[in-house]
Amino acid sequence: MNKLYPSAAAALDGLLKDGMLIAAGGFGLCGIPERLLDAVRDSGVKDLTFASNNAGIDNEGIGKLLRTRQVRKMIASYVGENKEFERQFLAGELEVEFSPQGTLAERMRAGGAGIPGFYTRTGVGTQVAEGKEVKVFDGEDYILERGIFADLSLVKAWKADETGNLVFRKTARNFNLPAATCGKVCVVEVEEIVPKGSLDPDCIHLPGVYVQRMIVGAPYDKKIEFVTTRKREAA
Amino acid sequence: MNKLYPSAAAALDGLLKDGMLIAAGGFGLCGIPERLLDAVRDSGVKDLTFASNNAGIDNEGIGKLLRTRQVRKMIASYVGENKEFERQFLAGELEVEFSPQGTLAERMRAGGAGIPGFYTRTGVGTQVAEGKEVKVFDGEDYILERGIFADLSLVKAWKADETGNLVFRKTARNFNLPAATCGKVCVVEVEEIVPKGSLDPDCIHLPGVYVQRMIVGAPYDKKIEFVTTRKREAA
Amino acid sequence: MTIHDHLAKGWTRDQMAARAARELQDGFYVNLGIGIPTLVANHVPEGIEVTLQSENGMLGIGPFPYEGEEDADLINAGKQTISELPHSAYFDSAASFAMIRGGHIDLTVLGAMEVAENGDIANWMIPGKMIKGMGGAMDLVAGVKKIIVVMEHVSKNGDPKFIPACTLPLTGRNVVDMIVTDLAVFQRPDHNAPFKLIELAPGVTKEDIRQKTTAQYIE
Amino acid sequence: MTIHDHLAKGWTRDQMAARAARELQDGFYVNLGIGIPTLVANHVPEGIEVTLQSENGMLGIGPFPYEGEEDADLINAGKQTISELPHSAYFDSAASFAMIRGGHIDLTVLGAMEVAENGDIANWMIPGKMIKGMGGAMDLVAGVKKIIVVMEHVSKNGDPKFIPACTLPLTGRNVVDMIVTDLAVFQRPDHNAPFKLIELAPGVTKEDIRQKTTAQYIE
Repeated sequence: MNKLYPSAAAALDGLLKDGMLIAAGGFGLCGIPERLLDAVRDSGVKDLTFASNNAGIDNEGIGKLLRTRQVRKMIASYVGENKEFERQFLAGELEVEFSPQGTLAERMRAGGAGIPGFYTRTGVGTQVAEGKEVKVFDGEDYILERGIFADLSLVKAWKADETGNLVFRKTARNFNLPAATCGKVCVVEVEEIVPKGSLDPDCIHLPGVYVQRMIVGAPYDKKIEFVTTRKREAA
Repeated sequence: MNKLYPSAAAALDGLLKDGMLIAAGGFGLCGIPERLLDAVRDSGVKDLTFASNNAGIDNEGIGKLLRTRQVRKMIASYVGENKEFERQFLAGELEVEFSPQGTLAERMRAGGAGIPGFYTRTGVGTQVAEGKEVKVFDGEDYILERGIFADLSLVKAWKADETGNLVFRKTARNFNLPAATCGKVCVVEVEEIVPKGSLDPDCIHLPGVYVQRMIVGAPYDKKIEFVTTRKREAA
Repeated sequence: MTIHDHLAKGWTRDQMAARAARELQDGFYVNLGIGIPTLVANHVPEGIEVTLQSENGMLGIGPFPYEGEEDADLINAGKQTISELPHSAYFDSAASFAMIRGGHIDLTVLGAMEVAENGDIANWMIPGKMIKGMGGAMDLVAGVKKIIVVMEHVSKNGDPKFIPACTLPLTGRNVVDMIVTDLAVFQRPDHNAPFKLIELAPGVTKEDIRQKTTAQYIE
Repeated sequence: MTIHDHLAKGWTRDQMAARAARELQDGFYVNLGIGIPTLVANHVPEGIEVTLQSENGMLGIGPFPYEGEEDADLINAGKQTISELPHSAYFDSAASFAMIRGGHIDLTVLGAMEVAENGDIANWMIPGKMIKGMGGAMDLVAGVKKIIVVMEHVSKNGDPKFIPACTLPLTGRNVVDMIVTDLAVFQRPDHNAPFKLIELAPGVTKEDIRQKTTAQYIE
């Protein structure tokens, strides 16, 4: 069972259709599946809904698909730093469902775990609760949030072995892990494929069962939104 | 902030009271917090409810506390291989709430994650569904299961650093991780405390925020319920 | 193998396991129950690679360890010592059942006391007897993509086990996809369809099956 | 530091952060919001160790990296480059918010546009303006054990920000435990109690606070 594909386009072949729901990993520009997003753009598929914490920035990540008008709806927690997004949103061309960041992450995990709904205190008494069932547990209000069941997951990982066991790097793990679990099919781009047996079985972040297709996306030129540094003290 | 205690008794000091709910890790005899369970027994605390996948065997793990009649109720998925359990249960001296294994694990995780309830397909149409709310999502029935919010978590891990970051070993991870998250206080026994900086930050199974107190329980004489082996082929 | 296996017509336990193993496909992730289902691992068809999941938190179960290499921290859901493979991965119980409940496991093979014609299964308790608990069985039948039951066609008393409606408390409602007994194989394409008799063990006739089955099925 | 800080009586931004930092206790796990709250990290009292959590998946945030050592895979929730500590741990977003929602974080410090006398907070949107989203703010105020708001006492227009009821869409209902402004500190022991004025910035009088506050509070 070969999971490795020669290119992003090949890995997405047969998986894309207009109007589909895609769950994508990444936080800001950290750990976004950039090769796969580029290939989605190049495919021309449209009317997409993305469940993703952010919508990229103007010409990065999902931002590229906004520019080409392939996105109809975003399910996200934060969409700042994105002028094109703002323009389309204010013009009513783009639908947005705001989901609190933790609720969004849990909705993806729930979808992946076969849980169609769960109760949370997050958002009680706010706009987020509008239209949602409220239930009282032990005297406190909670709202019902729904699991996200996506058609496709797009994920960026650090290393994978040939069976699709994944390891992420530092804070690039973020939404990639829950997003990977909630799609009918999960396609992953990695920096490196390592031989079977070179990953520590106690340290697999996401077992290969979740991964159907992979590509090596290296070399990466990783972008940073806000470079913040300190000066070295003189020796 | 020192989390390390000199003994199991010291680590549990002030935390035990009659009638409390304890979530305990382990699967069968694999990864059970044996030093801590012994100390709970020695404390004489009673009317305990345990949320634990199993109830130990006759003279191991929670089995020891059954013998001393300190357990009033078990929330478990499987209680076989335990004669004293059977005797007390049939005599009506012990209350048992059967929770499917995956539901039990998720209930612990939910409790730890501030989720008072979630819907699952597991158990629909069975005795497990009795008295539980049924809700239809996309034409399918699901039942509402409740998060477990324990007074105390008892957990066995492999290694910890001084800040309580935990690493488990092989299948001894099992219920230890979700159980650790769902208690108001979590006490952990480990095989080894390693210096800060010797664990890989990408490979911490449970961050120290969940751990309030620790002991080193080594040396361990780990028990095996069913030894199964194969013969070496002749060279 | 019991004496019964040798004398009766129909399949032995190993042959039943082998028949179930024919449902395996390359790349499948599989969870095997205790008993005959465990034997399925010995009959994986050539050219096919499957990965075994153990619900206590492991993907990629290896064979039993060599004598002297048992590790108390490395057991399967039956609490037997096992070994690791190069691509094994460990995880916790909540993650394990997220995988199961979420439909990421392709196939499970498990035993049953009763299967009903509507796909209900009963395999966890007998009223009046000591209840040991359902373990992970309810989660598996509710979550795994395809459920194969492997069981003797009739009980020790000779009573049919594939019946119109379960008499024992259910493990799952309308979940079974395929039944492999010592005498025959029944299958259905989806959960709204009736079961169909698709295969007979050597020496077994359709009439034999009719006599030992009270469930409705398509012949 | 703005010119305003130097001319007006009351606390500077750094002093506000220092005041909030006095609420830190040894061993606390803390999440700091963007803006003034971030400055709290510079004022951790001596002898006290706290661990900073970043909701994008890290415990144990280190200082900004040295120039040239920035790592695109290592950022905080404000998307700034940070560094690692010996006891840092990484995890995914679902695990991160399980930690937050589950009440395992002791304290969060965050900014606000409005706080109401009943503990409601509004800090995520202004109707008619572009909505950027709530990010993790709703999760934090709903899940963290103690919520400290650090904000200017009045808006740029001079309007009170600690008011009888929020006029802006809420981030959380009845969640705030303490308010540190440039002029004063308010606190309440639990979510059923009213806020109490417990401290005045140098040169500020109770009368100043009365004039700039429309919320009811105990003096």
